[in-house]
Amino acid sequence: MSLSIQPYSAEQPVNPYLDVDLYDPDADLMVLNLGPQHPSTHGVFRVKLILDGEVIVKAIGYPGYLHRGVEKLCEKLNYSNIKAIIDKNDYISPMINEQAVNMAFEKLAGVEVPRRALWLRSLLAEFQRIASHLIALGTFGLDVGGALGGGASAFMYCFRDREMILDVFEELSGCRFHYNTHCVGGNRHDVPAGWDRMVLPALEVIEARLDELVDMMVNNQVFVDRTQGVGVIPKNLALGLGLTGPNGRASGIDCDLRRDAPYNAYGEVEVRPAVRSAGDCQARFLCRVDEIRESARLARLFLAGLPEGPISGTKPNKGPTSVKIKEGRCYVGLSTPRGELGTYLIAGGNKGLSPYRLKIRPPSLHHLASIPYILPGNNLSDAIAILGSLDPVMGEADR
Amino acid sequence: MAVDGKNDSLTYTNPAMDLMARLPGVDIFTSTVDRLLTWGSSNSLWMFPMATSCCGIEFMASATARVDIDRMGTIVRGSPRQGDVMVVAGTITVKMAPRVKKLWDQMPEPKWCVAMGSCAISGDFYRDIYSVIPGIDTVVPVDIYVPGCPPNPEQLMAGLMRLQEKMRAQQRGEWTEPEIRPETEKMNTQPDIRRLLDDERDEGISQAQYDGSCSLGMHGNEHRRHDQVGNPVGVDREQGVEALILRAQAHAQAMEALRQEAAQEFAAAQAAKEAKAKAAAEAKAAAAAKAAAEAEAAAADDDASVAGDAADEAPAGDGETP
Amino acid sequence: MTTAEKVAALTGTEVQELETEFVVAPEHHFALAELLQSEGYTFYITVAATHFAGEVPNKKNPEGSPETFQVATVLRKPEPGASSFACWRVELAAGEPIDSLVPLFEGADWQGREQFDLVGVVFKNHPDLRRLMMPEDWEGHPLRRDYAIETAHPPWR
Amino acid sequence: MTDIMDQLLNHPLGRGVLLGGVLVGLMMGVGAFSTYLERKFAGRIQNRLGPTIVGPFGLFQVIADGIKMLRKEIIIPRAADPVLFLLAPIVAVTLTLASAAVIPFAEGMEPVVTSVGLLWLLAFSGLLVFPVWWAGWASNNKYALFGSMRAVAQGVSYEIPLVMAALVPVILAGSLDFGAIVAAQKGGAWFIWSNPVGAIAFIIFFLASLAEANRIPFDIPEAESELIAGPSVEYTGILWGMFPLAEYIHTFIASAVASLMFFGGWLGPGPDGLHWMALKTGALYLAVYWLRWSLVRFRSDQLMRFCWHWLVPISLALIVIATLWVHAGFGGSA
Repeated sequence: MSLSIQPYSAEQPVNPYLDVDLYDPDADLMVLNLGPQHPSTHGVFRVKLILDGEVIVKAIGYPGYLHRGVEKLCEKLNYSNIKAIIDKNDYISPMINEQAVNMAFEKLAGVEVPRRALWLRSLLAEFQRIASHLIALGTFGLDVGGALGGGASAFMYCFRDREMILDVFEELSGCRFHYNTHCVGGNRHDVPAGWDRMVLPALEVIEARLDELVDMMVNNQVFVDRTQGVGVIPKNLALGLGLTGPNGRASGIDCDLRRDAPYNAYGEVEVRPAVRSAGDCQARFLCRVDEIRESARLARLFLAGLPEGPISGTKPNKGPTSVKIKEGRCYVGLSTPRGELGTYLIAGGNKGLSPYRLKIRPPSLHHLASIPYILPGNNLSDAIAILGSLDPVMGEADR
Repeated sequence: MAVDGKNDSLTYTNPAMDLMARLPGVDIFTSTVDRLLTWGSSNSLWMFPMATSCCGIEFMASATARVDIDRMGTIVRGSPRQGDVMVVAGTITVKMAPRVKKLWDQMPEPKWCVAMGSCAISGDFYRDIYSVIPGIDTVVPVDIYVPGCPPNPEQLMAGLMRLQEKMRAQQRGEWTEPEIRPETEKMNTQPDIRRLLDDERDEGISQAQYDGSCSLGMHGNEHRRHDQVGNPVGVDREQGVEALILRAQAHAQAMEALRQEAAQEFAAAQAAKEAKAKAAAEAKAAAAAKAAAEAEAAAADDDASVAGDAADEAPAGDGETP
Repeated sequence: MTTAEKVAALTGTEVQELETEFVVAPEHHFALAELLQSEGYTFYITVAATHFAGEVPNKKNPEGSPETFQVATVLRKPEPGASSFACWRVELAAGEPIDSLVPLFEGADWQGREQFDLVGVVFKNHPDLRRLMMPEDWEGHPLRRDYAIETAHPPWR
Repeated sequence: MTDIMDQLLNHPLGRGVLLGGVLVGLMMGVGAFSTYLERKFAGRIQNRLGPTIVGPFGLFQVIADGIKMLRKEIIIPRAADPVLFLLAPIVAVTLTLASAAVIPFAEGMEPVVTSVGLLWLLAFSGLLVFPVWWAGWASNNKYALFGSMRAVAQGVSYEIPLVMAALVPVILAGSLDFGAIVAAQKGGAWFIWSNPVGAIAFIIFFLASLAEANRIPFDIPEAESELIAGPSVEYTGILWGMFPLAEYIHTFIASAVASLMFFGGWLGPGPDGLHWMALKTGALYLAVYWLRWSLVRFRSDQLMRFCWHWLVPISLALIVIATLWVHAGFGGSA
């Protein structure tokens, strides 16, 4: 008896809770543990694959190898200390993670943020988005092309370009990452003199080199064969799983919080999110490429229109107890390079100095939750490509 | 790096070198060869990445164009069998630590470990958290600490150069103190490898390792006996959830019993306090009455305020159940 | 009839605005999610369980208070141009299970498992409820208020 | 002195020992130096420098790597098959060197004189599937097993277009002897352009030999991002080092054979000789690197489809066309 498992489609969905013994009692199935220490799992993520030959019958994901108890730690820390921890959650885009918790704190504390700080935050977020997507593209190349091959070249090019963004951030805040530049009520670091002379050429170079990368990867038939129609996530599955960001938009979900629920300065400019409908690895790759271009455009807008004024609405923090939120609860979401990063906050712990509960909605965990659905029916090589195209960050998924 | 000879992963000597050291009259030759070997090893440090979190990104950046660690002959190998230096870049959790130990044991001698970043060195922010290892040197012996959060790629390169210097100094006999913490000796896992020319290895250890690796899911067809959906074979899913509900309810009942107990204690304590305060007040009142018989009636007001203070001193609960 | 009015009719509570968290009885939880899904709130965002340790009787609170849980759920309406979300919470006594949303949203699988793992809320009708973050043999639920943050775990910690 | 050399070279045993020794040394040197060259070349492609610190221009990097590997502990996993495990890398290097024995680097400069040189070479490079298979099987590691099974499937499939593309110059020259094949290309009539099928045959031969040598885009057995290191995942130290060595030598031999069969070998404008052979082989060898560092890899089923749907039918057609071409009188010496 030969049974075959087809990749997920709207007509024939995959059962992620498949009982392997019932699948085919005579089959000689094989268990392959991918991870937690594997070159292509983007950190420490384990997938237990049950394989029939090279075709995946069932995939079981095991996150949690980087569970650092951040939410528990946040219940013990003061509000002004938390953002330094949140930086380390999504270590590929720390700048936006800081903003997420700060937005929740500011909403409950009722602090007014000056306009210049809002524009500066949006500007920094767009830079961070470019840097983050460059890593995503580069590591996807590494997954598809191998550490000793053309993929490695793409990876090197992407990291080379990302270094320019890091230089820009280093000039601003003094750090390559984990900036800790936002605080409740505003920013800590203002734009240094002559910063635009550094920023604008960097943007131009990145955009020019992005075309080369697209030429090398997307216009390459081997790459197209590896990515087109592989790992398709239909729109309904993406909605149910909560796939946000480029992964969701590649599946046809036209939702970007920058445009649909504007925060910071996004309400004052026009944001054109990249939406595709194929939902495969190539669409996710191209969505990220388009978002880099869009972010470069937005960054130029924000830099040109940066208003004058103070960058912080409150006095500089004298001590860790300067922010006090007695009570309240809220959910705040913003759009990171990976998707909607939500912060669900219940204030009032530790006499108003700490949150009672801080739940972070990690987009990466939702993306990883899709692997039991989309891996079965695919080849082992495709599993690597699909995992890479989801661009998970384990620090954020496990917290 | 030898600890005390108990851990056989630390007492390995190359058979060829061993033979040469035993031959008479070749000491001078062996020292030259030793220098050559050290030169070769120190200039070809291949890294095995244990990159878990933020530091892993800077680790990757160190291989790219800006820093290019390949200049000093260092490349990254994905298999522990082909690495020389394990770079622990990032936080290691309780769930990950057995894997780190296992991968370290799978690396062939000579091998070195670099702890990159403050999480790997000491646990940093996360040091006190229930799931985080407070420093990787409690699991594997560390040769080089590269501080930073995360360290720049240049710092990692500097760390590797420091490792090279250490290796050369060790070869000259200048540096002998191993950086090892006593906890390491207590580790009960042993390498999952069989070594050539090792007759004294205990078969029991090997069997125990093999069993242990089976439980980690590394060998065998455990999918047949292991649960598919997280429940033991024979227990269907709804039953499993029911069991969990029962467990949660049992937990809640236990908590409730504790709370009742605490309430009773509290009430008893309250009653005792009140009785004590009442007795004190009565004693005071009696004394006051006795005094009042001798002195003016104004002293009675003071007694009342004393009794009020005693009531205020009743212990308040800590606000949370223990 | 606006969505808020429908929700109010279903749950019997006064709901002004869906984005402000409102309280729902446990028996209405699943039906509410179903209603909201049909109203366009098709995007599964998150679930957050919170543990409230009861208080032993003390001077301020001589009666004491029992141990409770709250489970907040967020759904989003993906509408180009104006996206909104709905956020409600269910208050549970200790040991009381809550309906899982897995039949409606696939994403509730791992999210529910995570909350079960960290907080200890049991989800009914969950197809695969086991620990997600912590090792399978872990004892206790770390995000409970009564779980000490520096709990030791020999031999590794 | 020259008399002794002549005598030695004319004596079969003496010739074998002398040229064989030279060949082994040369091939080992080529294999080792290739790692340095590849790291430098890849570095330049990726805007890096590659090794620079160890020795002048990083030249001693190879020596350091070799010493390091010799020094490393040799681990045989507990559940492995020790005999096959140890045998596999040794056999891989031996077979590769043996296949090099019939390659003439200049006129009459082959260690083994035979009239069926091409047959010898194809036979030995076809056998190379076995050590890779043994390595994966003996390691008792699932990744290694996957890698070796992929290698077997790939090796057996690509053997067919490889042999059939190699038959085209044989038909054109009418001989299996490398000397005769090169001689048929005298006067600038290299097979790559002297006939309608040479260019396509060269491309097929080149691709198939890339696949035989497991180079990107055909390196699915040793897919670092999927199978970590494929069949050699459990090997340590020098035992591991033998696999890349064999792979580099194999690639070099494939380049040499391609230049012999399609580019006229040691023939060239101006004086013929070793320098032309070295130039052509080197150029092809660098082209392999270039391909490797700019392409991503195929999936295994796509690889098979590429072979059976495209390469095999086209190479069959090429043989027919070449036969007709020779039959029509345009062919070489035969």
